[in-house]
Amino acid sequence: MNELQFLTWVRGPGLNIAVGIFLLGVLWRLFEIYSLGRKKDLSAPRQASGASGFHTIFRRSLPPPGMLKRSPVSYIGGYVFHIGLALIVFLFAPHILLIKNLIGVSWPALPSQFIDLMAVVTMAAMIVVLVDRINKPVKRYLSTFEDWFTWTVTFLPVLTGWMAVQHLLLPYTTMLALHILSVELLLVVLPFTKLFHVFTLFGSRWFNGQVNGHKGVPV
Amino acid sequence: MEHGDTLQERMEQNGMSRRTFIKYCASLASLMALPPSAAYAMAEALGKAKRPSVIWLPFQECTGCTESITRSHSPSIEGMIFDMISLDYQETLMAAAGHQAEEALHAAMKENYGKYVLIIDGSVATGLDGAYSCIAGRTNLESLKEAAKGAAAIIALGSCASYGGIPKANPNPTGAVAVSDIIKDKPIVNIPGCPPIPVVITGVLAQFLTFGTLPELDKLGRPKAVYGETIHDRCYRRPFYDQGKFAKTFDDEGARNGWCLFELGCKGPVTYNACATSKWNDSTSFPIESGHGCIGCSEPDFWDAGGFYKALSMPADPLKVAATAAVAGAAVGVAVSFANRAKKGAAKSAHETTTLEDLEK
Amino acid sequence: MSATLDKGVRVLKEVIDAPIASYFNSCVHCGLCAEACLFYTETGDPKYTPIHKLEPLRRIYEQEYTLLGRLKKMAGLSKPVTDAELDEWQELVYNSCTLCARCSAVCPVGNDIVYMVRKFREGMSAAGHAPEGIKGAVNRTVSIGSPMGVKLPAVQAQMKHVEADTGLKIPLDAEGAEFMVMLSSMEIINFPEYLSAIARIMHQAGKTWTLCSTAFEATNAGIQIGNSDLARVIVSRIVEGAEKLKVKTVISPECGHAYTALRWEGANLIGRPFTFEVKHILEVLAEFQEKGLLKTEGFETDKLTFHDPCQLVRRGGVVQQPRKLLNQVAKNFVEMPDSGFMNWCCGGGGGASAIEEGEALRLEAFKRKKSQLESVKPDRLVTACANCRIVLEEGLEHYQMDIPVVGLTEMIAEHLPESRKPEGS
Amino acid sequence: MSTIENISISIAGPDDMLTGQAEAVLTEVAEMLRRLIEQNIEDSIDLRSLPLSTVDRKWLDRQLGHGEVEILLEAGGRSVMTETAYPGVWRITHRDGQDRVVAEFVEVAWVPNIVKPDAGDVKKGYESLLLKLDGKSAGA
Repeated sequence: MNELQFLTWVRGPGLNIAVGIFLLGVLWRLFEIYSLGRKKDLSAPRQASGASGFHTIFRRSLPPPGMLKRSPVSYIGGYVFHIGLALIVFLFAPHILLIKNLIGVSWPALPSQFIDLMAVVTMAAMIVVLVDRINKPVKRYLSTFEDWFTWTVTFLPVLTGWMAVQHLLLPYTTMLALHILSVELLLVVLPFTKLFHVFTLFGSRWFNGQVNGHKGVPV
Repeated sequence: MEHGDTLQERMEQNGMSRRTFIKYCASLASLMALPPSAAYAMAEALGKAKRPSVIWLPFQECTGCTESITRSHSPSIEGMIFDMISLDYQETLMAAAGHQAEEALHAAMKENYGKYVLIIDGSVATGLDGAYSCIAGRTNLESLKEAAKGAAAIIALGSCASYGGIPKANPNPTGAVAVSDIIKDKPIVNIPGCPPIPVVITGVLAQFLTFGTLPELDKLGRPKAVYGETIHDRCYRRPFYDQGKFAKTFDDEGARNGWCLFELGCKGPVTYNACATSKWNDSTSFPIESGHGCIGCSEPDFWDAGGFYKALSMPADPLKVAATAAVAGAAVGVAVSFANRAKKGAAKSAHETTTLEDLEK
Repeated sequence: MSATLDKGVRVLKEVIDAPIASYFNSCVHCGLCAEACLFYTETGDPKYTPIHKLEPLRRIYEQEYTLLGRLKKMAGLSKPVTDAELDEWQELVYNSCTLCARCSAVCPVGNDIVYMVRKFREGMSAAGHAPEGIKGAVNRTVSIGSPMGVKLPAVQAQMKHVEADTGLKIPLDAEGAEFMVMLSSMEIINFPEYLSAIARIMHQAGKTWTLCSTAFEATNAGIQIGNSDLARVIVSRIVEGAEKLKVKTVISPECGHAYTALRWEGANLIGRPFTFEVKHILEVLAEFQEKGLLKTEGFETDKLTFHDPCQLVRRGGVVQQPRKLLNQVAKNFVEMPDSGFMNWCCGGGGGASAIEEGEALRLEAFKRKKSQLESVKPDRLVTACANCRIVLEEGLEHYQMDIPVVGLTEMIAEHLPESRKPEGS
Repeated sequence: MSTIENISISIAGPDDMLTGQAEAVLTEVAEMLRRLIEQNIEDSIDLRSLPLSTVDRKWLDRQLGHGEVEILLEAGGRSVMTETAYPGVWRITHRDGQDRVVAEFVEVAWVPNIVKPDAGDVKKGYESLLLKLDGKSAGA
């Protein structure tokens, strides 16, 4: 099993398996969660502008008043690495090409030098957030194995991707294969860990916003 | 063929002056990226060097590598090299045939036992104990083992000898393997490529004959000086790749503008070779420059690594799996939701209205 | 004496729904809810992290309603919820949570944690793990009719007293009145001025109103203990009273959870929409103000600030009304930091003030309100919830801060034209 | 506004841009000249192993200029050695039998080493000259 065979397997069957498990997991869990349903609220609603589940989905991305200064690392670190991940995944030329070959949609890319910088910034932010999870008493108290595991599973693709582009440590073939493998690991574990918040946070924010919007409170 | 005389004496017999010899050493030093002062050191060393014997054994090969070495773009050097070495056995080039050729081979092996360089061209068949490929009634497997015993160093020429080559492609009927799969106890230099770049062959031979050393090898046994960088790293079309400007078909506007061939299956990013710098056919061009993607011919198993025209970052086709997976996921999800609803219903029906007393334990 | 763990778990299995499932799957353990909860910020003890207060509920959800959870349970890999654990969690779910919903307002993935605590209390109470203080309040409310044991005669005595004082008739069981006014026992005992304020305001506005002999008590301890069955018993009295008297609007008094219980949970408890409207007294006053029916004269000149009762403002949606009303009677009204929708809790809501053993923790949590007041340094503190007033007074007294606490409705009543009393009395 | 598409790319092929390598070579030549003068060390630079573009080479030749001496060597192909404007600095180009450039150097030496005949060759030359003379005057 040399490098090219490893890369070929990872790009072919490996990816099929990962995407398969990913989709299976996502649909299974989405049904499992949202099929529990909820009782209709019979109380008379109060109308208030900007108070609805839909608004909350977007507004809750901003720090509520007074919260930013209470824990700036969580917010700023969170914004940097989430936006960083999004930029890297969706605006890097090879990624766009991969998506185009998968579903035929494509869009202009950012220059790869900018994406390299973005990768470094993203990794730095993730490390800062990790240190914060270790140092801050509340975060350490709440953290279970899953938190450390999901951090690693999210960090590896960025690291291996960046190293592949920079030709560091291993030849490009192997590093590219490791990068794809780490992405596959991420895809497989996502539906069964807290990473599933990628999907459920919209539902959660909508419920929260709807319950409070019903009472005329724009949360 | 007298073996005793030194290279210099041989050269003089051919009417070659000392200055020509120094000029030749200077150009050889430049080829191997050695400092110019080394030219004179080489002149001394080469001058006194005994003319080593070289044995060239062809196994399952297409003679592409032989063609390549005789096309070496500086024939004068190549000619000199052939003068330098005494090529005692090369079926295509030698005049002798049949028994005489065999006798010459065994004579050379016996006489220069432990000192000759063995060049292998083509992969070694191991199916049916090597019966798939024989010369003069003897399997390549046996000839290789026998020849390797007395070899000072082995040069596996081309992807066949280095990694098994096209004969090894799936289903590999002849059980073709690389030389390094058979011989484990001799220093082997792999010079992969299909065919390998001519100047690389002469360069490696020259270094072994002048300094008696083998070049530094990477973990696939390839000289690092030549196979240290990928084609992609040295490709002149790299700026187009960085900006995502890709040719979509071989005759579209992108292709005509010389855009990157990544989408047309170019394996440049994963292939280590010097084609992009030393180029082919007397530095005229190399595959990408002529508009076709690199097929990765210096990498092991490039023949089985998906189509030459399937782009590197294009996965096989996970969508085929996506549909079934999604349906399966939905099915599991629905099943669980029914189970949950049943459980919740049961809990609701078994509900006992809490009264004040019920608050006490 | 039949509260058992199984009953509690069964109730939880009943109330766990899609939102709770979505919330538990969204939590990324970021700890921001703790930064919004005064029980953590003032004590620094990570166990008060809001999402941690729901750990048993999370495990029940995982083991009962997820396929992997059920498989793990069958394989004996999951940690079942024990009675001892619920006992240990009582302090977290009741003493250190006033259902103030500040955590739900900040959670970045949108988890409505207070929604889950309210549901978790259903199981806790059914399993017999509710604090004695609240159990007593529920007991008295269900059996006697009010958490502080107030009966109709006491109300009638106060009515005579107010009639003598204001010269206005206090209607009782007057069918067809527009408003049905309710009182909380705190007001009946500690703040009788509220009833006379209502009488005078209604008189000036020329509105018909009435008290209801069978439903004069607004509070609902069933909501505080988190048990819908008992809450239904309590709220049905109000519904029957209102529908018997055919009133158009029921006014919830200056009380926090009473408003939430009737306005937002009432219809769901009795299982059908109300045939009448429910408004908080401040909503009614603000409407009078808009229609010009609320004429006042003179202004308070000393420095006032307003404490936002959580159940009324953040959880009730009555945000602007207190400001508008205050500005009509006060010249020097200053907002405290984090005022309005993100204001901090007084530390005694959601039944917490009824838990004796929770007092030390409450006073510790009160430091948050103390620092807010220290940055504003008001002469007087205005609020609109009787329970808040008591908790604030206790807290201010504990920290020797001389800031009188006043009810907003009373303050407005003092500025009604004919009954002008000397200022600042 | 200009998107990434229409930013014109002018591919300055490696052959038509001044890479700055030539300047480095020039400073190296100066250093070698100093060593020649002070310590009598002869040395040379192999131009083919440096990534010099044609523009670089032209620039370098222009800087080095021409001297008074031009040596033509016919041995296994033609070689031209010209003295540059700076005595002691020689510009050497070797060509093979097919007139292909096989080596290019800048040699800093009193006289290019290849020009000096080998002691052995001189001895052989002497002996063959003597033979020629013997032929004429039957030995001395």
